[in-house]
Amino acid sequence: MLTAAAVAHGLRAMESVGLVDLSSLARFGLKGPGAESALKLLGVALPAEPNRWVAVDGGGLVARLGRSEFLLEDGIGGGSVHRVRESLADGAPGVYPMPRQDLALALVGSQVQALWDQTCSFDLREFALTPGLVVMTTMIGVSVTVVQAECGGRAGFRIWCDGTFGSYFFETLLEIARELQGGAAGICDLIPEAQSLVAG
Amino acid sequence: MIARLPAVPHEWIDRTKPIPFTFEGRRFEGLAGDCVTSALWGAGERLLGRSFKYHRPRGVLSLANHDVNAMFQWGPRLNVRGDVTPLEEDMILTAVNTVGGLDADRAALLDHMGAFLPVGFYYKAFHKPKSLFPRWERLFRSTTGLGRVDFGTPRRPMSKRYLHTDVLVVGAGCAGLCAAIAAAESGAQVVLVDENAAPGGSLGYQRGGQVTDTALLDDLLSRAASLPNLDLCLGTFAAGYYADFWVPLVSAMGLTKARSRALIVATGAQEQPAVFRNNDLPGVMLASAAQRLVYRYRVQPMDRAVVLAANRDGYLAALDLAANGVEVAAIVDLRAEGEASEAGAAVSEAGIEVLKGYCVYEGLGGGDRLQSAVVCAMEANGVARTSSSRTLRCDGLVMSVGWAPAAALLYQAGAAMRFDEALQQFVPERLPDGVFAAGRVNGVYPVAQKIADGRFAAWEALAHLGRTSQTRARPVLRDGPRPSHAYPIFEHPKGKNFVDFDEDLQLKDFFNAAQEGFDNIELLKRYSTVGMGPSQGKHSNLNAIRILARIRGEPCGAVGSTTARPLYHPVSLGMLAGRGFSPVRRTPLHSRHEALGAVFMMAGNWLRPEYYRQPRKSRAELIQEEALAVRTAVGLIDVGTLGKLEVRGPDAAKFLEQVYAGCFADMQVGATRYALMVEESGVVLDDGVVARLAPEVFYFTTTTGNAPSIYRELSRWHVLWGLDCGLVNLTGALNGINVAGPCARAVFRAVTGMDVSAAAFPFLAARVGIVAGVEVRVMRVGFVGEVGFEVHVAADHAPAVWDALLQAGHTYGIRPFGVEAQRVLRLEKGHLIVGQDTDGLTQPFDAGLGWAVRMQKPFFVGQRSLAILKERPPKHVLAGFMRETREPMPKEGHLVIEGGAIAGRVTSVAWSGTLGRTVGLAYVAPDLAQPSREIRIRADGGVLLTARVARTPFYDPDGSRQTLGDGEVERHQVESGRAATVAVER
Amino acid sequence: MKLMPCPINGWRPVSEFQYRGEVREMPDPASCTDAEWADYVFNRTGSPGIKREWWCHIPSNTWFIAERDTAADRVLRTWAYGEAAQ
Amino acid sequence: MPLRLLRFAISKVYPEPRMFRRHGELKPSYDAVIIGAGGHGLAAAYYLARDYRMTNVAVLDRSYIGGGNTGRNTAIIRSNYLTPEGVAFYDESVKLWQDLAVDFDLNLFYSARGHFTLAHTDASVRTMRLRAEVNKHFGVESELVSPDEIQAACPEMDLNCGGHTPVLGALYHKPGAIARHDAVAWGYGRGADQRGVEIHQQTEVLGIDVESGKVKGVMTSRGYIFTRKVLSAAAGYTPRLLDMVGLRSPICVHPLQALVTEPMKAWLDPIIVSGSLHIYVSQSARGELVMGASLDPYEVHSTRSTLDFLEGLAMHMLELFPFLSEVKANRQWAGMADMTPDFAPIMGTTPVEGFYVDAGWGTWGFKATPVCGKTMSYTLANDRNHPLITSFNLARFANYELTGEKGAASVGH
Repeated sequence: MLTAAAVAHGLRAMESVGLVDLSSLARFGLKGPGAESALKLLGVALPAEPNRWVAVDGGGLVARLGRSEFLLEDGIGGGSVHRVRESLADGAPGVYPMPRQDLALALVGSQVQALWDQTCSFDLREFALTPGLVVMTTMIGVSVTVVQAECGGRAGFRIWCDGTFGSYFFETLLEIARELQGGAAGICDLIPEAQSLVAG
Repeated sequence: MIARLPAVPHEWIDRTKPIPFTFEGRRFEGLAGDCVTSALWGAGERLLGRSFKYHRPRGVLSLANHDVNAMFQWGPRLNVRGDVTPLEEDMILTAVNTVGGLDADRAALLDHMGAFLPVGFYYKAFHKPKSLFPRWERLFRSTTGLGRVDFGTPRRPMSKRYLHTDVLVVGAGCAGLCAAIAAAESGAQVVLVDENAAPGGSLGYQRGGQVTDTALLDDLLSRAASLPNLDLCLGTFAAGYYADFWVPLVSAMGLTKARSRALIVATGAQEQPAVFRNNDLPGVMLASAAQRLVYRYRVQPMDRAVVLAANRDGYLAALDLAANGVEVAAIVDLRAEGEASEAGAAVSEAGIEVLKGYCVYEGLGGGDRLQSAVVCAMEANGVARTSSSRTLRCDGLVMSVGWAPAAALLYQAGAAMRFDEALQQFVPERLPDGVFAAGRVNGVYPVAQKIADGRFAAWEALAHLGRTSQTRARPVLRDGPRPSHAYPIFEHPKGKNFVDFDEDLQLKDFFNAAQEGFDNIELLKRYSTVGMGPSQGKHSNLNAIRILARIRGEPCGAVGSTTARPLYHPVSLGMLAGRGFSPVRRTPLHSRHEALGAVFMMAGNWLRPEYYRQPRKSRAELIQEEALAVRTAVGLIDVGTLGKLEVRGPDAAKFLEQVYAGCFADMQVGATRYALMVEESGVVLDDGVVARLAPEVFYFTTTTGNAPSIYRELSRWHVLWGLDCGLVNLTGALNGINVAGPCARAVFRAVTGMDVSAAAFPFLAARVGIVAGVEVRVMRVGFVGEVGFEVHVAADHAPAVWDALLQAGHTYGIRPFGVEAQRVLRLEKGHLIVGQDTDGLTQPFDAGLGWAVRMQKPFFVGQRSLAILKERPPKHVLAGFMRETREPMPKEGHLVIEGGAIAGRVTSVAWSGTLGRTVGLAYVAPDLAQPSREIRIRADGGVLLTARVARTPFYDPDGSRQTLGDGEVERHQVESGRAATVAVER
Repeated sequence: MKLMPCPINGWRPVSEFQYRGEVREMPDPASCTDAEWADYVFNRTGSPGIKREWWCHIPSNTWFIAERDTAADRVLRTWAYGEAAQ
Repeated sequence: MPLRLLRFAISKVYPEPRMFRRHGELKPSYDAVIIGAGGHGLAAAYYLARDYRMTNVAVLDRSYIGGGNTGRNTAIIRSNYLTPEGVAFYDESVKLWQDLAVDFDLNLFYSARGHFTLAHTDASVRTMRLRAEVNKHFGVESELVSPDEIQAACPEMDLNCGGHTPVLGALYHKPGAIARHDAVAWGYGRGADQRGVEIHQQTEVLGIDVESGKVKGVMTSRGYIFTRKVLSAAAGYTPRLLDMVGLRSPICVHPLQALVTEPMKAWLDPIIVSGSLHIYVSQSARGELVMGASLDPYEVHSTRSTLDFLEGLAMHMLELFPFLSEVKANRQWAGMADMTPDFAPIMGTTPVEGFYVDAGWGTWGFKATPVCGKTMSYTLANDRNHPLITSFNLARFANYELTGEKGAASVGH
């Protein structure tokens, strides 16, 4: 049960820099020369170029990592991950499943740039120049995948990294976010619709 | 009330905010906006510090961040530069490098011993007799060094930042401002940095007596302010230029790493001192320093000044002083022709005497400050005619004899510099792509021309960025009057005419160094240490070059310049370090381990349980208990840090055959096999287990430490060979849990519906199934030598499986065990650990791993090298050894000694509670490797311990324990239980 | 910091990459002499020059070839192995 | 005040002669040509002249005396190596160091400070113990010491390293020393010069003339020289010289960077090295902290500096010495290190008759300067490898007989 205070805190954090842990969203990966056609057969909308992403119904996304690797993530409203996993979990010719166990973050708020400038050398202006850009780079010493995405109606970034770096990654960003009067926020602060899921 | 000159535009001080502070135990008051030096000078202090070698009194030199003789200790902050450090409330400052205080510096007597201490004197003495040098060195070390380190200094994390922009302009003087404005007006994103607290550079402090006329500066600043895409950063200096426009910007806020696409260097020039006797007396300063005092801080630098000039700037300085309450005794102009410009006229209008073709021969002091200057007419050859000397009373002497470009960034960017004889300064000859220079650093001095130069640099930068296509001709801008004198350097029989104020180097030191053969600019620098002080030669390199050129009878251009290394100004380690990010990996079971009292150790960047703490038990006891639990009942270990890879596809088997030394094509689905990887040179690289889960699906592990590099290297082979298969890294996605021990099967059966009977799930089999309701991969492997089930499960479900196993094992006395217990257990089995029992040169045949190499295969990485090595008798081989007793125990790294010579080394050793023996592995000469042969190990204290070579495995040689059927469990449990108790009692 | 252009991911600081040395032709293990093989395994082209090298962009695990002037540390071009140079 | 300094006060003219003569033209031929006027090359020339009376020798350098790695290293001297051949070799070097200043009558500021190589993992504790044992076996003063003993020698150090990678022990090497690196080259140069050797600076070797497997002469930027013996002692330039005589080697050149801080009052006596943190530090007689880190990660043939070196070094320094955060870095520079696969040098004769190498010194050549001079002069004079260097021969790679230093070298200083 969410207390009003908790919500208020989360919302306050998101005004500056809000760190939202979205690891619990359904997620799946595929790679290989056959991955693209296999996903198309399943009617999954795909980005045409390498290192681009597209939004899908239910608030999820499909990101193309490099040329022939794909990351699928459902939104709160569900998506195609379950279906794809069901049919491709054991692979197919030229299709290699990649079960994912990421730390998945949303970064929102007016001070995101300030946090970004302390933690990653990548030039954020690139996202403006290339809509739908997917960036694989390093952040505070950890390999990450980053996209600029609207999260719960707020401009922000989505970041994925190897789950085993999770607590180091989250705690370090949180420390910096707090210095910027930001902090952690719950998924429900970001996406009120999630309330029902949490409650139920 | 603090006495300052009347207010003028663009002064830096805030007269409403007095700031109290303490210097050398005395209370002072300055103003907000003051630097430490201006506050002290304004309060009438003239003695600000002592010099490095002779401890001579020193005052203001440049006020431009190279007054390293006015350097202070402020609590934990050392070597605080008074000329650039803003004054702060209640600062408590003392001069560095004094013995017993600034005024009564006992070390000052060194000043009278100069004759004994010529350049490089320390190379000439103190080394004979050898035995005495350490004492001399202690003496030197006690006298050298500047500030003092405070061991209590806190380590405060200072964030570092990244910054991206189109154009970076360094230096917000006239040229820099014009460049930045022009670039920004075209729409480019521009960052303009200046190390000063206010922009304007010489426009602010060089006013030629027009005290209130700052129209140009006002105009430039308002235009700059009106441009939203022009970001002006003050109190910020560029510490260096690194490849691809990577420029660290340093401010009180910390370090910002800027990346631009074009760089405009408008860093100006540093005024250079004249060299004459006592040119270091407090009161002697650069003209620009006096002007900075006057216009920035409104401090009247002196009452009566002599101006030593060799350019128009000197006349402007004289006018500035005269207009600000200073009586100018005379302008001493090194040039016979004097100053033709309007400044010359203005000076004579102001009734200031000008001595043309004169030089300052020496300064005369008293009470640690300048009192008068001896000036002489000069011969045509530039030598002082001492017969015609005049002594001018003065408490200040300002030097305006020339400039040196602040070109460090240009040098670091790879610019080729040329010495321009007309200008008497180095100017850029060839600049690298995207790097541009403007203003004085570019050899351009008159204001109107600096404006044009700045604009042109901006246009060049825009063209480089592709923001303009029109072409322009470079305006001719270096035709102004010569700003620098060719040789403002004057000999004096009594010396003390200083060239380098950091290092106390006098003119004669250079002649002496050259006489000894150090007549190459780099050798001269290394021998004399010119330019090696904290200011990095900002005021000494150019004069050093001039002197050497004179000695060699060559032009300065032929002498060349020393390379300008980063950093431009010193930067604190704290700023460079920033927060210091060091990533740590944790397995999904980390919180479980914490709850169980794990003591963690680093394994690569992973945190792994070393063992599990329990009250009133020692580390050694607990490790033995954990090991015994595995032997007698059942244990549980998190092996989630292992590299976990998967290869799928028609060529999957072929791929493994080529990267590993063993054979895999013939594996049955559902089987596992040990896998050994070697480098192309045949050296053992890594090992693990391969499981065939389907005809075209192999799941395999690597060692913890090598996981990332092995995955990367296999990916490279995959790209190179182009085989039809895919390599997937599951290291983070899956976690491994190994349940092992005579009761392991019983425990495992309790959490799964799989048929785990010895018949259905034999040793070395691999299965996919459901455990604790979760899909898993299970391998029957035996690293620790008992019945073992290694469960690999999706990371997010690992805790559930761990909990289920612990719970199911409760009745069997299950214990989680850590890395240390595992090391003991594997050693009892004689299993080696790559990296511990092998090193960077071990090949499989030395390590007894020949059985894992299949030479008959068509190809695998390293095969050809192994074919060569196989034919050689090994120099040493890995052998097992045993000792009956526990103490004294040899240690890993101890030597095997035979006939007084080194015959091997111990790589692993441990006490086996189960066997009641010390067991170990050692590399020994092949002839020693006969079972039951005695070897001697030199242990701590040099004692030789006897051990007996033994076959491995030490424990359960026939491997029956790993294959125990259900029925046998209890019996074995009891037996090994008894063995264990016996062992512990010994 | 030095920048390296990954043919797939674009310009990144060189700290995001792993260097794996010069691209070298492996002699046929079956037919080459021991000396030829040892030369392949140990010896390198040590002099400065324009070399073709293996580099890997770590965050995306992308291996590619870089043509680099090892005297000036200047990258001339990069391309994915087995593809045409860009 | 030593009497030796009196003469400076009393004599009217400065009483010091040139350390190295100026030479006009090169002679048409020399008995031997040494390429590289750094410590190694000049030491070889010095001992050739002193011990073998070979004085018709030219030392050539494209730049100036000691301008290469001799003047760029961090001047650490030790002999606590891992392999018997390594220990014996470096121990001889350390012995030679002791008396060098007196031999030269030039103060090298040779200062035995004690040398700690910190171990942060049990793996490095094992290696340190092995090194200590091998050293002791050969009579070299080394021992594995506990954190308490380290703390006693350097009370200021944070052995906990701010939480991560705590120090578990160290290899302590009492004779570990530092010296004034430039002076070493000058001392050898002056000694060689006084004995008749010609040192030609700003003289670049453009080619080496080999005829039917034998050295015949050297083409330089200042003309051709006939000679039958050429010694390559040019560190990072070695591969280019090997190309000139058609030899291949495993040498790869990587920059090695260093840093000094502003001077501060003396506080750090020992030399501290940490393989795990990739740092080494000592305090010079001037009061500066002289620091370095590990090699740059990829091949570059220039002495450019990088910012990431500064950042990494500072971060790790503050893990060991958190109180240094206000100390300011003053100047950084780099040298070109010629690395070999087994972290051991390549020395001695080569398949080309009359062509000798002293190379592959990677990051630890300075400490070996005297013994390299000794052994290479012997090798040149007798056209036979000195017993101490036989295991460092170029042929070892073709024979798969690499030396065992590799196990030990994490930071090779």
